[in-house]
Amino acid sequence: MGEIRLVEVVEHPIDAGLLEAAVADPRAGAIVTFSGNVRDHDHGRQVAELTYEGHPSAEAVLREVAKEIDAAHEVIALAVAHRIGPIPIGEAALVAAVATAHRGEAFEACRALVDLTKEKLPVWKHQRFTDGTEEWVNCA
Amino acid sequence: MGEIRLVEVVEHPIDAGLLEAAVADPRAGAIVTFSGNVRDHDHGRQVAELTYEGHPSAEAVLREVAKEIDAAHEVIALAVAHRIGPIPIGEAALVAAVATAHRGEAFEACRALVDLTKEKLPVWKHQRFTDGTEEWVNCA
Amino acid sequence: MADVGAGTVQVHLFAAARAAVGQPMVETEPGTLGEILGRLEEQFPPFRQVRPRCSCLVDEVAAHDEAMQVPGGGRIDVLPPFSGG
Amino acid sequence: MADVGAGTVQVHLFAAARAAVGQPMVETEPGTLGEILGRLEEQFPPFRQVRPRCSCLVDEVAAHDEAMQVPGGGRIDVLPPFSGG
Repeated sequence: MGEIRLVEVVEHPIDAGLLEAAVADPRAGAIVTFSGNVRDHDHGRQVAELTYEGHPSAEAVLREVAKEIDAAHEVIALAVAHRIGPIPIGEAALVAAVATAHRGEAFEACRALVDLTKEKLPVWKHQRFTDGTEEWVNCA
Repeated sequence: MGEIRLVEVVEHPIDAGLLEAAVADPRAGAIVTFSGNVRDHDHGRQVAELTYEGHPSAEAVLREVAKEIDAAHEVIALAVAHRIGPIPIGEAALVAAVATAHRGEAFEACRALVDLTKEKLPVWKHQRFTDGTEEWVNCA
Repeated sequence: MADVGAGTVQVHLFAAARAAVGQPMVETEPGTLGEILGRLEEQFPPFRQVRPRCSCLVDEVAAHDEAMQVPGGGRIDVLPPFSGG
Repeated sequence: MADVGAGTVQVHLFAAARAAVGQPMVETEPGTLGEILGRLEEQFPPFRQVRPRCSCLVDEVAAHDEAMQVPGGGRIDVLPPFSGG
């Protein structure tokens, strides 16, 4: 079993370097970090403003997600954080970092961590576009 | 075509945050960063000291590798750096960062960039172990 | 915050569900989960579009059966499809 | 640095090849790539273990044919298998 070093749902900017530092380990040959950032466009529309809303259980769910990935992969250490509230264009909504002995495992475990977080985490993305329209993503 | 923002072979520590910042882009929804770090063990032996030697063409080859990955993937921006000389345990030998619109492409392009770099880059890893033995990796 | 009587059920609404109902919480009479959500659809017609896509928690546990009874003092969370990351 | 005559070939050795030969560069007479590497094997026996795993550049271009002539003033780079990352 690896170590789950940091699991957070926060309302402030996520420092990817902090998560990378959290998973650093002398046994680790590979660290893969994913940063999911707010884009300036979505399906051809210009995004003016983006906000994530989170359910009160979000951080507990994120911890379960982290445990599930740790159990399924050869992880040395992992860290994952999701931001809620308004997020400016270009800043990160989700950052995940995974340290493993070899690189293949790091890419696979990090991708699985991101995919499972997106599937299970009770958070919702609201976009307001420059053309005045708005949407709750996945619930249009 | 994406932008190749940073390609370097250096003799000092690599700052992964610098590569991540280099590929940041308002169009990017995903940034995947790989850090290949010096481990304290290899095939059961404790590593005491690790040094990379590079051929004078290394940086030019790394640039060709970056171009090939950019041409083969939907990349917005990429950056890649390899360190040579002695590297302390836990520090990075290779860092690659790739920004794309969506996450699948970022994981795939970053992994391809790392794999191709390992295949093509004329650099050599020398390990000295705590038991007094030493080796040129891949050339034992 | 509304005063929570022991006899009522709190329905907490999130994201698109909250937007459709126009408020984050509605207090209503006990009943089955299906009855309670049906009452919300009558009272807040925009909720009709959102409800079929939502999952529910009853007292913090995922509820898959709309025939489930929700007694007074119970809590329902209405969760639209997630869109994290 | 040795004085480079126009009539000699410089063989630059890296990593395990350099370690086997004991020096980073050897100057030798022109000949085919195969002849020159064979001469190094005779002169530096530990190079025999490493040579079969090495690739070569002749004047900075990958050389796949050991019958290739390397004239005076030419440069050979002997590259063991890479182990970057």
